[in-house]
Amino acid sequence: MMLWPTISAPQTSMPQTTIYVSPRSLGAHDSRPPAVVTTDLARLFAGNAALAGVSLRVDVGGVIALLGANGAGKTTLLRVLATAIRPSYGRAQVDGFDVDRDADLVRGRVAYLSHATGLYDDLTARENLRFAAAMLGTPDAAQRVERALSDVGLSDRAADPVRGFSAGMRKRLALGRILLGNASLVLLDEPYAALDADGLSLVDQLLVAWREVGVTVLVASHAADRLEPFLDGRVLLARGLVAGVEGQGVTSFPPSLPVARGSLTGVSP
Amino acid sequence: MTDAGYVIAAYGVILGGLGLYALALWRRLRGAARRDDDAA
Amino acid sequence: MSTLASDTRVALAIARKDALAELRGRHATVSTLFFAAVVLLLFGFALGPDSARLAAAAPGLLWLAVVFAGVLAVNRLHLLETDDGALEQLALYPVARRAIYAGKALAGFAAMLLLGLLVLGAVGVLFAVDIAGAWLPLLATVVLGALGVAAVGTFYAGVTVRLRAREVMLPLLMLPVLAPLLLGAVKATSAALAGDPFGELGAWLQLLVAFDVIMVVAGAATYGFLLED
Amino acid sequence: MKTRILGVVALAAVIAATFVALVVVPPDQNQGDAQRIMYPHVASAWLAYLSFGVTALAGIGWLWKRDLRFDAVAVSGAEIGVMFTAFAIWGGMMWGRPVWGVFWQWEDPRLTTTALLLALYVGYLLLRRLTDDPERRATRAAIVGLVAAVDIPIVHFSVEWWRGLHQTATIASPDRVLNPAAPMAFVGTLLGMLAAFTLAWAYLMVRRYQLARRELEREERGRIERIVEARSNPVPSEALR
Repeated sequence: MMLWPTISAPQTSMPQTTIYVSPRSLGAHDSRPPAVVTTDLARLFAGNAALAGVSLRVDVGGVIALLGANGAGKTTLLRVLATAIRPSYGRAQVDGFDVDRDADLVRGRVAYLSHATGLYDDLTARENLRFAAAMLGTPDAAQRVERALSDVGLSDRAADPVRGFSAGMRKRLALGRILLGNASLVLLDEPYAALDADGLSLVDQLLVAWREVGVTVLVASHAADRLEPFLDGRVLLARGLVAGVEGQGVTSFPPSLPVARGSLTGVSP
Repeated sequence: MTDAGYVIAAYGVILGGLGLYALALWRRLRGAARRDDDAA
Repeated sequence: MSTLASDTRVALAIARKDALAELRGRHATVSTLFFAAVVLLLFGFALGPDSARLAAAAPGLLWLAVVFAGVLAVNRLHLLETDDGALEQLALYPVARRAIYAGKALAGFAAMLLLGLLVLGAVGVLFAVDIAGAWLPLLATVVLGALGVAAVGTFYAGVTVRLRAREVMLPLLMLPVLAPLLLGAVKATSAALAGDPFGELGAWLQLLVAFDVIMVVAGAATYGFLLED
Repeated sequence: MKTRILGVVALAAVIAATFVALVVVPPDQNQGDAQRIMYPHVASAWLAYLSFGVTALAGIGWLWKRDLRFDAVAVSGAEIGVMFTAFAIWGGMMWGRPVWGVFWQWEDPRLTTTALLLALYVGYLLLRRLTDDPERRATRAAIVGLVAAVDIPIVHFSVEWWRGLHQTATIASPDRVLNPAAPMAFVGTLLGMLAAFTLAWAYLMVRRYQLARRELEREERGRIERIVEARSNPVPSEALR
């Protein structure tokens, strides 16, 4: 087990990071479109509005926290940006690509850590990552898989089937999978949940590592204080709307009138 | 009229069915229209 | 972007993953095999003991067993994906949707081929049918039949994977579409067993090929829409 | 208003065609009056195929344009198609029993194909009922509708072969009635019935489309109200920290 510095008080100095994050050659900082732009984004589930009208802009390279009570719409927003679900109304763009029309382009640029880890219980940790590397087209996959396993502290469990893993270990493996890709936008849903002390500091280091290579990170979490030292900005969601925005790298706009979809009620989208 | 039973059964079900379906549609449409008026 | 080469690589990786998981823990294929064997036995009780009648009905029984067991096998293969949101993760990878379909269909095809061959052997034994004599046409029929069931099954497993009452909806949607395949496979099998007296074996095999091609193309073209949520 | 006229015209046409089919046209020499069942049976089968063709095309329309009005057309076609399929099967059985002594003729490719059609599109309607999100329901229905439409010709073709690859249409089979040798009166009556039924079909389609359109709009209005309601009531703006 890798010896991590035991962290008691919240970090004052940035944790020294050894994690390998593939450099994302993203071109000149300002020339590129913002990492995330949503306009009146709404999504309903069986009639109720999980997202009622979110208009946000997140600049490239920022680490932004998504805060808010349960049911505020944090997870739904992340799932729309990850192209896991389609918007009901409004639009969302990642790096300038529409999550609905250019979904396949967006998928190549986004990594998403969800509550569900999407791992195969019958495969071992290494086999799960090997499969992920094949799906992501990771160059020299074998070494990258071993490196990812060691970075997330699962090297000694690499040959064990995931079925026996604890929630924390599954989350580490899911983080390892993200390291195999080269996303320009990383979406983390409650990354700190179910992790032990080492796991928590692993997430801290990942945030630092991603920030260094200019990857934009959106973290939905309730551990606002732990996130504090790594954040560029914060967004507070409440009942599917943006309640407040703070810090640089993120701005929000008031929602406008919703537009019917499929030109049903006469108003074409 | 040979095999009258079958002929009547065939025409009865098909034409009757068409009539019933048209009636059901008309009633559902009237219900929907009224519900929309109330909502408006 | 996604070329043929990358699609094949992705499809093979998915099929290998399914096969590995299958061998490792799921035993879906083994349980489906026993199901098919039991179905054959029941047919024997239902239509027996007159062995001549059983031999005459053997092609029909073979393919009924394969198709019913096929519904179970395909459902099992897709249950693999509902482990902890695996299907959603699969859809989030930047890979062509047709490659995902191809991978799942390939895994289904392997399972169905194994199932078909073993059921063919069982029919040969149980219903005293000489399958050795016409092994080549029979093999061709089983391969084409297995591919058809896998292609249609994978597609409809995709349609029903997030649906309530999925266990009922999958066979309900899948079996009517498989009617031409069942018909063609049974006629080809009986023609092969009888030494192709009327020379219609070729026509039936062509029907199976046409069915398989159409269903694979339709499945690959639309699978992406099914993964949408 | 225009639909009402179409309805009246369709009703008149159907009554006229039925009168002709039952009274005016002479019975068939060897099938007797039972042969009169052929007219609504064939008309229903034709409209079943037409309906499912409309559903398949509307499905393509939805997948391409993502406009829910296409979905309204698709569901109308499917529901009315299932009804006409049931009529066709019922007619086939009523006609088969007196003339060929059996309710179900396995040799008749059209009958077996129509039966499969019923299974396919009952599945389509069930699938729609089990999905609540309008967009996902439209997408899923469009695809199942497409694959079903693609499957129908294969089914018909395979059943045609199944009846015997090299066997010509037997005297007893219904095909004999349709071929040119059949007396003009029969063909005329059939065309009349086809036209009348198609008018009725058009009327029912328009009504069902209007109903589907209203339901989709009510659903859409509800969704938008939910959003406006969420956006209008003040969001608590307690401090971020």
